[in-house]
Amino acid sequence: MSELNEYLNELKASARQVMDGEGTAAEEATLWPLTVELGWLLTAVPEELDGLGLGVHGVSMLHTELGRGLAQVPFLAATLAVDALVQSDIDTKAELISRFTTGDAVTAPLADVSTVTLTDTLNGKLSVVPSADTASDVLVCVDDCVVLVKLHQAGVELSARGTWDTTRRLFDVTFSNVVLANQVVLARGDAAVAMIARLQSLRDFALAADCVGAAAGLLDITIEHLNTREQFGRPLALFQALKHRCADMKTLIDAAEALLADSLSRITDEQLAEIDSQLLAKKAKLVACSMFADVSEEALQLHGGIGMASEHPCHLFLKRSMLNEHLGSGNGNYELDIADHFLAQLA
Amino acid sequence: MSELNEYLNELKASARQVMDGEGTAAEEATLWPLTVELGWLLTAVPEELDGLGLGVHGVSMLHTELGRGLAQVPFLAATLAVDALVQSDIDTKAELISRFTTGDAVTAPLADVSTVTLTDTLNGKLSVVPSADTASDVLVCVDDCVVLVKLHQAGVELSARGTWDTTRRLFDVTFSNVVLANQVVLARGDAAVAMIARLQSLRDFALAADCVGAAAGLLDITIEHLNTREQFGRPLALFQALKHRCADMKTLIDAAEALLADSLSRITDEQLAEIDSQLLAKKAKLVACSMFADVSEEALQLHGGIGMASEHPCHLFLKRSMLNEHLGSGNGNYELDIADHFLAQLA
Amino acid sequence: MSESDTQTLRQEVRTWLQDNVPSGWRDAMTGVDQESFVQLQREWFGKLSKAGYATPHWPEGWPGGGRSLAEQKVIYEEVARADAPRLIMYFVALYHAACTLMECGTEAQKEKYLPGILNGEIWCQGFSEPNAGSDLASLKTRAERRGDKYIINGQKTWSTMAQYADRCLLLARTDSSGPPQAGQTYLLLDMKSPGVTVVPINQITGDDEFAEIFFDNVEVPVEDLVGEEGQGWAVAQATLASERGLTLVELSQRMRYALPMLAETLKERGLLEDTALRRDLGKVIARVDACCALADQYLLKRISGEEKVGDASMVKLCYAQTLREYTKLGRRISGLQGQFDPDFMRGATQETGNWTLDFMNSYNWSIAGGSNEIQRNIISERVLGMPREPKTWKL
Amino acid sequence: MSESDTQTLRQEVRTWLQDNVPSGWRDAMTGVDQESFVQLQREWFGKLSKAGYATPHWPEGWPGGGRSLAEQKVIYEEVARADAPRLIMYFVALYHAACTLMECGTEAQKEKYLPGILNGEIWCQGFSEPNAGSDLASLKTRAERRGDKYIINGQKTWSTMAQYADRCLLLARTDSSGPPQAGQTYLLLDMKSPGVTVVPINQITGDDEFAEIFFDNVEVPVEDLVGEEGQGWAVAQATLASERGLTLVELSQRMRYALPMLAETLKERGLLEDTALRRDLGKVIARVDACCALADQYLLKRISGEEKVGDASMVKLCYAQTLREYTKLGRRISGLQGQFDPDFMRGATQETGNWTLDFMNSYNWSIAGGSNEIQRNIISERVLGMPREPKTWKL
Repeated sequence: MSELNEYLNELKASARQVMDGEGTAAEEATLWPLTVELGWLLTAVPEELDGLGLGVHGVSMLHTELGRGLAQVPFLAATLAVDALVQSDIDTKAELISRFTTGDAVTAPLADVSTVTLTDTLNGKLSVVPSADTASDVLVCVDDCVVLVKLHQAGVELSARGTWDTTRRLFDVTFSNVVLANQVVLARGDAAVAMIARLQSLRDFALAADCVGAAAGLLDITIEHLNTREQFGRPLALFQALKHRCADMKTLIDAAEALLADSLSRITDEQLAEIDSQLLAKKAKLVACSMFADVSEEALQLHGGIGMASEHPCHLFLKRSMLNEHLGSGNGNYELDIADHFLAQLA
Repeated sequence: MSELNEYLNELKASARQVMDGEGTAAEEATLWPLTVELGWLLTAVPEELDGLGLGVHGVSMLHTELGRGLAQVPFLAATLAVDALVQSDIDTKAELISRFTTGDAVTAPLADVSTVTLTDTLNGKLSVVPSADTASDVLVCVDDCVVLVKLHQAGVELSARGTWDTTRRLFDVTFSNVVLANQVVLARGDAAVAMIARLQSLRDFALAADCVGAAAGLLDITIEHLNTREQFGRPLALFQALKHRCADMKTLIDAAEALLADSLSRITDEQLAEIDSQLLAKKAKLVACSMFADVSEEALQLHGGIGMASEHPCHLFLKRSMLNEHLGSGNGNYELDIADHFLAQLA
Repeated sequence: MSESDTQTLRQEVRTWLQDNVPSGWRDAMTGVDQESFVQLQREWFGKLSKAGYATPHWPEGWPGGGRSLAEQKVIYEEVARADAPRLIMYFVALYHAACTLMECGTEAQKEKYLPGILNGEIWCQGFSEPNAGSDLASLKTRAERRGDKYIINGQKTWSTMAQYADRCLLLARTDSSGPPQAGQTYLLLDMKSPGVTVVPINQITGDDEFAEIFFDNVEVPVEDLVGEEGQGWAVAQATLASERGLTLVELSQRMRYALPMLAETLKERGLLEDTALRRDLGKVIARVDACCALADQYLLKRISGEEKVGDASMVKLCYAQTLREYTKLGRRISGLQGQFDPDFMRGATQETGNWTLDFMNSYNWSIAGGSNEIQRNIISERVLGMPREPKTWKL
Repeated sequence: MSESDTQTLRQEVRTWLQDNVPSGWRDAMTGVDQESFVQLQREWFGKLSKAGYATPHWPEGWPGGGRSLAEQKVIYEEVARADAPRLIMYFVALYHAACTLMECGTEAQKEKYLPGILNGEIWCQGFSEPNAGSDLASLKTRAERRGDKYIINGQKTWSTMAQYADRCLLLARTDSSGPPQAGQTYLLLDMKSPGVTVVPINQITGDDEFAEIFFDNVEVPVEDLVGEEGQGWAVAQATLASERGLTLVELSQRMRYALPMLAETLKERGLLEDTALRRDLGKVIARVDACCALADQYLLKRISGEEKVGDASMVKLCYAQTLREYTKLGRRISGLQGQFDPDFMRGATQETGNWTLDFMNSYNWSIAGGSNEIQRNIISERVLGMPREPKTWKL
């Protein structure tokens, strides 16, 4: 366990070093090749499949650091698709994993708003798919089926969706009579249901980590600003009203971070599809998203005018926090899920 | 208009003088006789009925000042009952008004939670009736009937309800087969429905005024405390974090006060039963109650330890704010009423 | 003014607005470039000015002038009610420049500049500086007297539409030896002068409504000095007071008139049955009404001469906080959908129905013109009488 | 300690608690007088102490002692889980007094006092003063050395259950010449000494769990001095650190285990279908989990020696804020009904299900033991490295 921890800390340190080197909101064109080269996509892949075997803990470290730097890479989407491959029983699994962790990009939708239906063919729209234009394949989950679909084939159309959060490039992917038999089916029936549940947990934990990292990075920038900037002949950081608000932000961040770490420590990778894990992931995401929204709203105010200029990264954090809240599903839905599960357990 | 304003200001000044003289949370036994003696119950009674004819504006001034001092008198309940008499067409109206504004006390319930049913007899429970033990009659509103019921008669039972807010003494009044024919029916049918609507508006405006006055009084006490009390060798009032919170409290109070004044200026006494007036009253009460709750929660924190001791009046404000929120009906219901009315108007 | 006079004016303005507000201007201003927006501003100014509704606050004798504050309030309320475009580009000229000239300008200056303003000359304000923020007293742009000219060097920022301005109300330092508020001088600067460079600020919303202005040895003739040299601070107070109250009355009313947009968003998203969101809507409706009431009350106090120090701060703080809550609810209702479509609408004040945009724009009111934090200082110290921030201190 | 050892201990404690927690103590403690509460405390202490669960933090060799912090955490968690009464009356004796003696006491003092504590002697803490609040350094109670005695004069306040205490941990000033933290001296005072008067504080909840203590020429023999004269500040830090973390782990867990009460209130009021309240419940559940996680993490840091200055402040602030939100939701759900029945339950920590009471009690955690404001100072200065409050200043 402590060996693993050491390993994880090393991973975290190296990720932070890379992100610091690239700077806040490093562009996809620079950072993505580096991400692949450093083997980060192999973090959660088991050792028998030539991965690092660091599981959800390892990936969570990376998400936190990528969040801190507002990395413009579709890392989360790719890790979800790779995880689906790892969980699958298909023959070409090793080959595909190798391909998607070292060369071609694979992507997956990040929000529960798909209208795709599946019979012998796929039809409908998959939304919130990051960097679909540079990916070769996309992961599609429909009811009790998980499929890997090629993006460059007849019947598949991409359209870019402009978003406020410019650290993500999102696409709608529309399917018109895409023949299922020509795609790679990763799971069906109960196995698919479990796989989808697992992917949701992974996604929610990842988004929680993203929020925690980003909020911590933003608080650092904010404190730096307050320490530097003077008003009425003294640094802003000397004003108690501002200090107290920073203390509240710090406490919110640490509580969200503790909840994420605690939740991850309560489950093994194998339990990710279970309902309790899903609930833990939803709680972690809900707390982290609310926290990140609060922190970024406060940070913009504390930055004053300079925060309203697009040259300053402050707004990028705010916009990421707003989008994060609606990835997976919105806070309101998670709050209800958590309450209803709690009430059902009592009954 | 300006003559009326001058008159109102005089009334306000004299009320404040009385309340200051009696001190915060002056007891009912001292203050009630004074209230009667000063003729405050005649404030809204028309001049032709020997009242002051100052309408809802005048009463609102008094409620504000009584709220500021957390007066322990059932003034609101009595004014509601007297107003019902004024609106009624009964023969004994003048006599009853005279009796209830100069001698015997009359009361009325302050929350919409009655379970009273009416056929030829009254049955059920009337809750949240202030000072019922010292009153001779109580006002009862059931569907489309408004009745004045004697409290000292067979079939009527009082039971005191302990409340956190010790500035009110509340009772449940239970009716068992109280014969309607022996009571004074003030209105029936449409007239009763309009009367009940009017009484609700009056009640909500009065509670809003109570909140505004009380919150302003509490803020004064709080600033006084912060100016006086020292920590780390300087008055608390010097700490910017506390100053900013006081500024927010002051702004909330003034906005609630402005809304109340603005709402009252938009309607005449005759319009009080109309739906628009009811909505204005609900908004004023909702804003004032939320404000008072926020202000009293902050005030307790800003008082520190001394605020937790019952000898200090701080908690009395908090407890009054908590009860006020649920008089009439709770904030959640008013929020829905306001939204639904707004949506219906659009449709 | 009697109640019935107000009613007559109200009806007159309302009818005029019904006939003249450019129809569909909101759609026409969405996703367009700045030039189209400028065009709309020019046209709308022309109409308003001709009708006399652009200058109700000017003295009797000027076209449209001689209106009481109560009448001005009526016009502002009706403009908000009619959802007319805001005259963002002309606001500084019509209010700040004109009122400063009327109050502190020489006769020669009035003759020289006021007709130009009526004819649509655009002015900008050169007060804020990059490192001064809400601390206006600390500004550093220098004005050095050389013969019959001042030579200006320095930088201003957050100047509304400065890229289109013909002239600038400039506050610059002529003396650094005294306390920071002394030594400031108020000048009227021609934006076409050599040495003036304007760089629009790319805002987080994508808009570039504000700009930075750089001054490199820019010459201003001494006849364009307003008031005495070194007394610029006092003149600037007159500038800032010129529209005090009216803007917040208008903006609060616009918030109220835009409430149906919140309902529209609820409906579009199929959330009319969501009890929690409906309650939040009810809460916001009541809050907006309270904000309008506070702004109205403030203007009435101004009219009756009962305004007290700090009153304006409470209105501004209340508006900024209410607008934040209001736009945030819109954003919440919009859900994921609200995170797409970063196209912005120009000149539509704070309520465009693109709630994510509106939410971000709400920071303009909590930061600019004295941040919420500054207002809280003023309220606690000037209204509540709490001690001022220490002047000096030791850590 | 290995995972399986922890599991064994947990099972053992859980079973013991199942058999021993006085059944129905909550109902029995509602609306009763202080005496009945004291009786319950005595009985429960007797049981816990005999089982060794009252002193897991005492060193090896003492009954029940020698447990690691990890084991203590297990015991605290299980006590919370079993909803056992809190040992409010003995807490100062078992933790503050005992740990101070173990760390700073002489052998003679340990021999004299520790067995008494094990036998149920009650101690109280004499730190806070009426005008000191969170500013402990400014205390004024004097201790004057006369021969082999100290003569105590002054007043302490907010001392838990002082009216039942046998002894008092007293911090008093022996020297006023230096900086405020210097010149404080730590003494052990017999509450039966002549000149001691205890007056319970009537709290806003109706409870009188705290008291004021007045000292009028009270004598304390010099052998009851702990540490050096004038070094009391340092000894007091040891006192305050003795239970740091454990209490907040227990209280956070109690908050979690009391969540079903919130659901119960929802059900009683027929509001299970109210979407808004259900969402608020979901939010609070998640917040409580986060608070528990932060408290746990803090204790783990203590165990591994990684605690940093300010960590404890974040846990306390988070707990105080979460508890406020939690009890406020309960109060909201309770509606009008929650405003009746001011009967209070003694010794039930913060969650009695009488949410108005619980809400008011939540202020104990945002005010006492270093208010939220003090914690925010510490966090901003010590954790975030922002500048300290100025030491001196000029208005």
